[in-house]
Amino acid sequence: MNGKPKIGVYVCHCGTNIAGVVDVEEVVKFASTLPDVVIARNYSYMCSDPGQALITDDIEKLGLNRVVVASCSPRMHEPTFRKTLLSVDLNPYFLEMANIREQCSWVHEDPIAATEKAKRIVEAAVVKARRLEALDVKEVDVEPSCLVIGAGIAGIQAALDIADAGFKVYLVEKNPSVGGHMIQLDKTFPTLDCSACILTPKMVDVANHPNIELMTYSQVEEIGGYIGNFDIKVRKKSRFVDMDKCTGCGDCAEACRMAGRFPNEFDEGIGMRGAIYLPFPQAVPAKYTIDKENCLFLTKGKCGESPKCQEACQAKAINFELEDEIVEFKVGTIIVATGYDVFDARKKPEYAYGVYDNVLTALEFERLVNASGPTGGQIIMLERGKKKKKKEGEEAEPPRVPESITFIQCVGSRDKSVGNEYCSRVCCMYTAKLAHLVKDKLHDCEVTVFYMDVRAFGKGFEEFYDRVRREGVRYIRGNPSEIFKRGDKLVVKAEDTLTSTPLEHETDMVVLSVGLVPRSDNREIIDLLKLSQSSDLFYLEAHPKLRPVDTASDGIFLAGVCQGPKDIPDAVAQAKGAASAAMIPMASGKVKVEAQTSVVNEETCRGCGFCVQVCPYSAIELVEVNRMGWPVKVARVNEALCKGCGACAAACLSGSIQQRSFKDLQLLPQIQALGVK
Amino acid sequence: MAVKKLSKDKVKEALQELTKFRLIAPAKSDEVVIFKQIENPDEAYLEYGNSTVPPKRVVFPQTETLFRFLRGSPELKEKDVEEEGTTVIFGLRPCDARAMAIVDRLFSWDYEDPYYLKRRQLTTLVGLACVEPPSVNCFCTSLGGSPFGTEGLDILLTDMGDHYLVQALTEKGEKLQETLSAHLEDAPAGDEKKAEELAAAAEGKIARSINTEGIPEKLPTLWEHELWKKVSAACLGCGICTFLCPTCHCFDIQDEVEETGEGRRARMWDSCMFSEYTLHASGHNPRPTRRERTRNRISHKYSYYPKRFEVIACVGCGRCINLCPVNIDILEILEQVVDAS
Amino acid sequence: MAEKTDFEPNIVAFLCNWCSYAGADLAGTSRIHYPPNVRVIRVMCSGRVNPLFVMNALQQGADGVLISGCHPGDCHYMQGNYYARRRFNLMRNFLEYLGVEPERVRMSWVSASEGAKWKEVIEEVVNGVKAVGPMDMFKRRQLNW
Amino acid sequence: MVDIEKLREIAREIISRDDVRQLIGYRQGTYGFRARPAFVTDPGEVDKLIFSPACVNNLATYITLEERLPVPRGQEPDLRKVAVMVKGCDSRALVQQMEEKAYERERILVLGIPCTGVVDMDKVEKRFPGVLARGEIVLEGDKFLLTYDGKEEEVAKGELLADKCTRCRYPTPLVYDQLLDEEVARFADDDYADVEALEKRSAEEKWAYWEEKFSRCIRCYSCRNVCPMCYCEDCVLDRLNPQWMRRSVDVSENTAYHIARAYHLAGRCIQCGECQRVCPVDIPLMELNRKFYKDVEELYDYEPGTNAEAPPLLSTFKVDDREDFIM
Repeated sequence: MNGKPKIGVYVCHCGTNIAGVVDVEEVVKFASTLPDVVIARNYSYMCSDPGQALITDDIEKLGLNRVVVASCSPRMHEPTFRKTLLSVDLNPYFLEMANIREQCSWVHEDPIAATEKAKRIVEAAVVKARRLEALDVKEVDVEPSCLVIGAGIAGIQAALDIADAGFKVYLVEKNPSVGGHMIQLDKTFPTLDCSACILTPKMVDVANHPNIELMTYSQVEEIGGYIGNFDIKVRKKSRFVDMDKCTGCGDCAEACRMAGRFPNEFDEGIGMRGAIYLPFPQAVPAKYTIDKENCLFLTKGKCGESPKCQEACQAKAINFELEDEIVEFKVGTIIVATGYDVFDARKKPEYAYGVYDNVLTALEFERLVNASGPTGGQIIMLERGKKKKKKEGEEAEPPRVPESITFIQCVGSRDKSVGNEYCSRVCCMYTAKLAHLVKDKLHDCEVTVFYMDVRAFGKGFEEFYDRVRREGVRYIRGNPSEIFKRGDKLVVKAEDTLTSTPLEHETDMVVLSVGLVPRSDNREIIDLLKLSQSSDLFYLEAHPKLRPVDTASDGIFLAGVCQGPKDIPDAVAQAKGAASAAMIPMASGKVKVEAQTSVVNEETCRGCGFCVQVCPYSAIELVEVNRMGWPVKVARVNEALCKGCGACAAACLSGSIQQRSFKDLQLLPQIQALGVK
Repeated sequence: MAVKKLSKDKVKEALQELTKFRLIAPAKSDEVVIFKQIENPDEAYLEYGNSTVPPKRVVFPQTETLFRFLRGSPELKEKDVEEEGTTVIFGLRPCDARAMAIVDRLFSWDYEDPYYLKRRQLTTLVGLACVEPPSVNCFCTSLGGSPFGTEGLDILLTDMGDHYLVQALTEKGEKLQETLSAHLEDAPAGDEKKAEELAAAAEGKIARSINTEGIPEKLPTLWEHELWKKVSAACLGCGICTFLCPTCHCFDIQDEVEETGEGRRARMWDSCMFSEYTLHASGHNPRPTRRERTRNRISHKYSYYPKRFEVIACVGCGRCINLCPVNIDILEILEQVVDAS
Repeated sequence: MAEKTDFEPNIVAFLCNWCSYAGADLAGTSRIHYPPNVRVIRVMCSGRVNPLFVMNALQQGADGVLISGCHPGDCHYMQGNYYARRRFNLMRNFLEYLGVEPERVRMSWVSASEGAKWKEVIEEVVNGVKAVGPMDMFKRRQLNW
Repeated sequence: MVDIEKLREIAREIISRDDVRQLIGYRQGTYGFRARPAFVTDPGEVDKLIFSPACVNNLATYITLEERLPVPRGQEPDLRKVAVMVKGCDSRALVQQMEEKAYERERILVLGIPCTGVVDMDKVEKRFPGVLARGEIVLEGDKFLLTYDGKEEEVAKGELLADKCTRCRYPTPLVYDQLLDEEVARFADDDYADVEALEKRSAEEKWAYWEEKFSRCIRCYSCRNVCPMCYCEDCVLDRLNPQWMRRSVDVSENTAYHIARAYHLAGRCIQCGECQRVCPVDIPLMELNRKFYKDVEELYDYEPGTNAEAPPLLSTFKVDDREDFIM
């Protein structure tokens, strides 16, 4: 199809835009002397219908198989002239443009110099055109379904939007229940809506939606393929409870010999649970789960005479034989909504978190003030780890109520010493909210907030912050240096930086306003999807301004905090954005893939993997091939993933991987043409 | 032919005289001695053992334009060697001169190579006898040469201490001697005899040797012998042994064309030790490994060449032994050939 | 290498399609005038540019070479300009070590909105190369006998 | 010092194994003080194996140099291990080769030689010219002891030591299955004095220096072929289409060759110095490689051939890589 080159060169006057400075006749004369040039012409407006007709006529009558248009920027009219070629069945990639307007006639005044430069530009285009190859423009079909990973608020919202639009959604959640971090929260700032009240209806919706297949207590194990055709493998971990039979009555949990022995993750370890449990009353699905690390029967093979839970379950739902189930399916798009972890306050040892019982993280405090939490919403002093030692029949002392509570902001945010330079965006406001909740419940409690800056930038934020201060919460500007104990009291050592006064602040309870950090298991998803990370280690979007929900890989989108800290409305907005972005290819049913992709010469490839490492799209993999009887590894490009940047071609030492239309053998002659003389 | 003497303090003026020709002499840069065109007599370095790169490249350049062309045009512009003018290679070793005499047979064989032969015709060789063998790996005497050998030379110089004994050997040599007559004096009586003694002593100092008898006939019988695998195992496939060999003469012809269509056809040294040397366009290579390539190098020198030209294409200069990065030693290979059964 | 007043250097520039080429186009659309000494090769990304292209251009007659890409963080392909930055820093230092003046091997970040910066870059490169004169170190002599 | 008997005993054991195809070591050379590579496939051959400061070659090259002939139909390729003796510097070539996935770790069996330095054979032969009979070199404390023609001579270590050894940071191999001697503590470090001296010169002086060197090049490709990191199936510098540089030997093409060769080793050269050792016309190739090496270390805190798990230097980046050179 490539054939011996027969090139037509078409030099455009563009009215006087080009011809006013560049001697077009002279350029045409010069072009006609270049190798393989069969015809060189000029015309007032090449992009006009008669101009394009000149080209198509020549292609048909002279049998041209390469076309050079010397006119404006290819960024302007390359698509136009590609179509011109296509209209007479010439492969559109046999076009090369010479930009003699934007980068020549419009920027140079001297006609002689401009004409000379125009000739060089045309020559470079001709020598490249001689070596152009026909490329295929490929389309792939898109499976009308989406995988959403993570069922926090972002994942739930995205799943609902897509399902409502009529596409199938597979919603995969690692934990036994959907809801994510949002369902742990008490109230939301600044409106003080009850978090559970606004979220539970959506949780129920995802479980019941006919287009959503919800997989909780499940993990994505393998992802292959590319946009339109991802192959997914999910492991549904065994709960040892038959989901169809379990009625969620809770008899089993009460019966469990280990009831109340283990910290409940949902309550951030403040509350306790047994080996069989429902993380929280509104959990969706409302099905019990056996924790196989702690279940006596599963760890020791023995639980008294027989497992108590099994005895208690009237529905006969408990089955210790149940195994993990592997589910495989295909999707066209993927939304990653894996959320975040809170900063591990132990990394700031000066705050003595984990040393003193009443130094809490804000998320623990959320559970403490939450009406559905372990204390029923009562704010009391904690005596951690003592519960287990309580002897039978011993009278519990009445809980002590803190007389003063101190919040410390920016724990693990804006802090280079722990490697987190960024602002977590939610701490200022949730601190204000929690301070308000304290004041609401314990009017006389003295509430102090240590802060660096208060960032109240969102809708209604500044007003809320103001309100909280008016309620008597004391804000001290300063970053505490140490927390220690003096008698019964915790002492926060700090400097009030507004007055430059060192101070030691006594308090009963300290709440650390911990920041949001990438999940500790981020790596799993990165490895599965080959996502990139930004410098803060959250997942990297394709463009910080214009493609905030896309990733470098087509068909994979980001929603919620996994891309960077954000509050609930922002997470929801991004989820809706991701959902609509994912629906575009699903609705159209087809996507075009880049034609100017990379291609490997497997004969010379040495399989070093430099290209694999360099590719931002994970479009290249090493595969084993048989080279004259020897097993060797060579690079192979997945053309559906390749975006045609060419970084691989520059990384390859043996020139074995090349970018179509920008091959070394196409660019080196251009360099020569521009360099000589 | 009158025997003359060139006093050492007159060497520079003699060289100055010769710069009216294209004068090539050994020159030292860093520790490397290479023959190059000399404009200034101070550049010449005659106190050398042997040059790293043999002077063959003066008559057989590493890259040589044959003709120029314009693509699509029938006209060619041939290289005119005559333009290079009369050339004098001053101070080359007898083995390297003898090598030229051996290679002459190839270039004037079935096709008379105009470029090479013209250049040879324009060139006068002024040799410098090896009073001391330049290296422990010299073995010229095994191949019919000698530290004082004269084959291929036009003049032989012998270092007599404070002067060189100048012996013209050919008509060309006499002519050159004539040119230099202003700088020459009559040789002291007894110099010739003394030179003969020096020659005998020098031959005695050649430490390595090989009896080549029967090798040309035996080599083809060892085609599949296991010795080739063994002697080539360490070979890196580089071009040192062949490029630095005074008798190796393989070349490749390539066209170098600009995008404008202007181009030249040039020949350049090639090496049978390179993997692309016999690589076919199909991808097939009849000499796929260093085993076949090593076998070819030895066979070409010690079998094919003597069969065709009645002389072994090796002068025993020892360069390939001295400079091989992995100590592949042609004498060891030949000994194995002799011993092989 | 004496400075010659009438010396008009020849500069070969590699521009990424999305930022620098667009920036150069914008200079045109804005009719910002600059010296005609720079000839452009368009690539999709600065990450495509093999540093050996620099060597090749200098050998083939360019007096200077410019590589221009998107500002860090703005690469259309996310990372290409970072790879280019590493490769060029090394190549530029190396060429300087051989005696190629650093004025001849330049790199810039020019975004699609920086038409004015493009002009400044060109002027700086052209003036820099003018100051060091024609590149005649290892330039390929055409058709040597 | 490596106990030769122990070396041979270990070698005999290794080569007797069913899963080992070949052992690459050293043996006495054909004359003078030279040593050369030895390829052992049979237990009967192990008695020729030696190790001494004359064992200059980097044998890691041979792991990737060996040609693979087409496997005849119906036969299986011989994928048994290759055992190789390596000094500290040589071992880094193995590490770098594995970083580049040239082969799997299981494919090789590494006999590590903690190295106290090797000689520069040019220096030896200049000091002891005309030695034909096979001689021996051993290191005794800070002196080399040379035995030849019934004579014994002592030379201060520094006088004969190869330059690369005076900058060696890794005398003990970084990868091995068996170590043939006690580990050797680092006895030298690299201050890049040679590179810095050249960096300080003017552009004119630099080019005058290199032009002279490059014009000597005869393009024998020994520097490339000996290099353990140059193991492409088909070197891009040999190719005709596209042709990066012409075959013509002149200062322009030679310079292009040397730039391309050195650049291809940027972040890959492991400083074994073999290229410079083998160059017949004494081009200081390591001064080229070391410029990259120095910059790579200073700019990117990267030392090739020290970590097989590291991502290749030019296939990775840091967001805050230096860019003060960018307009």
